[in-house]
Amino acid sequence: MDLLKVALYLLVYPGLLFLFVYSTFVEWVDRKLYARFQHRRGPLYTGRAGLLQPIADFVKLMAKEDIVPSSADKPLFNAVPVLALAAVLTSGLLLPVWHFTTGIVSATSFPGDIIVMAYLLSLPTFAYFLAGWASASMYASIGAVRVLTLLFSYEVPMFLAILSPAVMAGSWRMAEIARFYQLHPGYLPVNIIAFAVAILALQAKLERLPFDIPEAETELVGGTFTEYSGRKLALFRLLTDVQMVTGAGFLATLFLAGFPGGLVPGFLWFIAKTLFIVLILSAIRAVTARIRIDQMVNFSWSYLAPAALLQLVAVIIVKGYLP
Amino acid sequence: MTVDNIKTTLEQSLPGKIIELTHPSARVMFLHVAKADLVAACTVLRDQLGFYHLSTITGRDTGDKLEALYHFARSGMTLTVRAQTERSRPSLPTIIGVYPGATFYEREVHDMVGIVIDGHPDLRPLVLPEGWPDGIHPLRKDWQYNREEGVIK
Amino acid sequence: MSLRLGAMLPEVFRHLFKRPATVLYPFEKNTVPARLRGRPVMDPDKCIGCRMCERDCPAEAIEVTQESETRTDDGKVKRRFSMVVYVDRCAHCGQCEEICPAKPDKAIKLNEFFEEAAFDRGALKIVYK
Amino acid sequence: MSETFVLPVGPQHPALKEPTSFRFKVDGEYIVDADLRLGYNHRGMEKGCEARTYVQDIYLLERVCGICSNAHMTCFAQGVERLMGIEPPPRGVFIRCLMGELERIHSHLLWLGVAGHEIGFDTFFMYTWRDREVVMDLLEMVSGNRVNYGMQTFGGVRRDLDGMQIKTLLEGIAALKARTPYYLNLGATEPTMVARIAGVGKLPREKAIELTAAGPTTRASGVDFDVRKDDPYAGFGDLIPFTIVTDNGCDVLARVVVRAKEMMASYDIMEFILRNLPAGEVRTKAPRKVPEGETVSRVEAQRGELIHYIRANGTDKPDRVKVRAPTLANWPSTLYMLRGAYLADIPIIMAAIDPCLSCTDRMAVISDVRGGEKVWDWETLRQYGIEFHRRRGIRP
Repeated sequence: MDLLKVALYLLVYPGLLFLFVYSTFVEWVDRKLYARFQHRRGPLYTGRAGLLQPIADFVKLMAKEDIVPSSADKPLFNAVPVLALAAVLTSGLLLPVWHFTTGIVSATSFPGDIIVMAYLLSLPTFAYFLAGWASASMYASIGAVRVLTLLFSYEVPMFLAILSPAVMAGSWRMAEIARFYQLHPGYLPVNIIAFAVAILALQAKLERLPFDIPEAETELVGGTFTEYSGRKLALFRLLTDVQMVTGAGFLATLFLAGFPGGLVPGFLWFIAKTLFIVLILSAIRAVTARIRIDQMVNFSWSYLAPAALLQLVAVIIVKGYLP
Repeated sequence: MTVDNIKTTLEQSLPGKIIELTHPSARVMFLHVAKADLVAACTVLRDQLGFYHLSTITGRDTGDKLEALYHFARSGMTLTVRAQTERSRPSLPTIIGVYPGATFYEREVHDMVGIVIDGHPDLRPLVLPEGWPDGIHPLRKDWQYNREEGVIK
Repeated sequence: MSLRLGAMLPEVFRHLFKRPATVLYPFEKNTVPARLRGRPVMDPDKCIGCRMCERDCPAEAIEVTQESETRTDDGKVKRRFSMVVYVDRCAHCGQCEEICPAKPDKAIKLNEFFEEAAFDRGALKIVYK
Repeated sequence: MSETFVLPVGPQHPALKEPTSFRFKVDGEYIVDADLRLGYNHRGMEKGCEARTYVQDIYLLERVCGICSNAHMTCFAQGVERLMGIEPPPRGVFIRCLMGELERIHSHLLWLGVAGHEIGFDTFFMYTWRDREVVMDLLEMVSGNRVNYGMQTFGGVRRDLDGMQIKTLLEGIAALKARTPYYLNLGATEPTMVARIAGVGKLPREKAIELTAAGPTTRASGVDFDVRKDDPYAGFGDLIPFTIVTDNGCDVLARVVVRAKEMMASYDIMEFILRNLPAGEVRTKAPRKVPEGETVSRVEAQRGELIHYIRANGTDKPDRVKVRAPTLANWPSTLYMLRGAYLADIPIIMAAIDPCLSCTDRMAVISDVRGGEKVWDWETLRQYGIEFHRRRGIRP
């Protein structure tokens, strides 16, 4: 019975199947919003209103020829997309999207899961670096170096930002943090700066405009993914979508009070809150130009990191006056 | 600066070096100088007459000689300097000392008409494809290209 | 001028509620203007056989050939010409229509047809007899 | 960190809309040296002109470039008119000028969009290109085509305007005139955009003159070099008033500003033309043979000074036609700007001169340099491709 339950967790909900379906839906929402922001229509024909377009793209890429450059580090080149996808899929399991009661500590909800989650979300970045490095291509190598530079600039603000709601709630467990804010919604606005920093850091983590510096189509062709094609590229694209879902779910748990009310209302809350974050991410993508890597480093160390620190100090002060 | 002013200045600064100076239509002038006087003429144009802009260099095959036409421009006048060279061993001095922007134009002339630009630092082919045979210059009159007729069934 | 973060946000959100500017081309078609330079069409009844169009065509897409020569009752010679237009080469410049000296009406005209795509190049060789 | 390596950009690269080849010597994110190779887009037009009649040539030269087709046509037409000794009637001159300015608007809007795309600002790109449809529709209405308008001919223009069209043109121009300041404003206030274009691609005034830059590139470096003023044509100078826009910024931002302001100046020119259109014919009759002679004809195309040298030998075919499109004039200054720049700034610096490579590469006929077949069928091409990649160690 337990085995069946674990298999259900892993493969159906909130594991593979759910994440696959929902992440393609989120990609559709993102593309549609981006298109409408730009006065276009976005995907139209595959499925109703183009809903199946991301899936069609995925299937199409899976069927395409898969080329491995002869000078590439083949085992690494092949392994990286799978490993990275596994990491983000695991992070999906940690999201408190079922009727997890805060009392029960389980494999998917335990004290300290917030840290595990943050690291699982960081793994793809290292995968991108390895992918670029293993490609042994000029563009991919430059992309790989930029991935690391980018990582060093957004990772610290990201960690500082997710620290403040945790400090406020006095817990390292996502379910408990969400529960704290469900009970005291008045404390949510305290974390507003951290929320903004985390949104920007997530945008950078997802390598979307204005932070798509490692991919930078007009400069580096495809950046780290230049040499990837066919199945592996499909996995990478799926990975980015899943990462967007779990990242959005992560931020929604920490900053928007999670998903209360049992299975059905909790699920609806999850959809609503992640889509809200996706809307913000799309809007950021629509209104900015790609900045340069040196500007990015400057920006994050002179604005993002100090803002996150300021937030942390503010949280500690507020916490000191808490009854 | 009127046409007469330009004429007098040129005659004073390049005494005996002007082979021909014509003014066929409004704001267009042609000046023919010998190959050896080309750089001197360019210097006079830039320093004394204010032709700060070099529009381009045209290479041309006149039949028995090859010539290069240097089109200079200033407000209200386009002046073309013509310099000819023999067909057997065509060469002209470079003018990039006077007009640094001429470098690509000179390489183009070298490619298309085959005039060797003496003193040019870098005469690699600019516009002709890699593997183009040496000594073939498409804009010479004796080079003909015959297109095959496309046949539609 | 000062910098404004998200200067484009209001404009972008306004467009969320506007009808998209895209035209769904193969399904919806814009009307073409009356002066559109489409495919050249020849009327053999009006052609006088001067071959000006053939001479001036920059794409060498026109061939005019004499089909028949008949003598009418009043002794005039009446020639009939046919024309081949290679639409795959045609540049749609309209020089043929412009140069055509046939009176009172030009023998070659450009119509409003512009969707010239075809799978077979042979389909673009059009004969007017 | 003094390790440098060579980064190829082109012949095929997403930053390039047409094929050319750059070799950048880069040190990390900095460019140490830049080299350029042209000629991937040769169509043999100059040679082709010698084999065709003047009437055919005007349509051939129109197709030197899709964006500045009207500029090439105007330049060739006025040069040949000068050799023929004919003058177009005033109405023809006004319509010729109108076409040039409409084309300038369309090109500058296109450029704004491309510049946005090169720095990853796709929303900007979509909006400008949407607004560009307005001017494209106007051009289509007047000439019957969205590109390659075919309006100019020897002795005037080929089509007249009627009252209805003048009304539509004025409405379209008013709509664009209301819209253009938004882009100018956006380019100067959006922080990420300003971060990418301000201070990038510096070209000092002296260098712009020395390296014979042309068009908005040199005007953004503070040089008031504009053929419409220096060598007035198509009614500029005496009939049609206009203003030259210059800026002293010397960077990409200044080029955006110059182009946006130039569009505003163009709207004024067009409104003047449409309100003061003289009556009468639009063209005079031109002979088919051109008397012997030579001339130089210049036009201020959207990208800068365009120059044609035409030599006639008394027949109906020219002896030599030389075309120098503005892009070639701007390459030396581009290489200058690229040296020492950031890797990430390559696309925008290149885009800032509004390069048109099909304009630049038009002189040689690529004949069968590999020997043998001239027309490659699909199978041969495929085999060649496989062979090519195998030699480079990529297994198909």
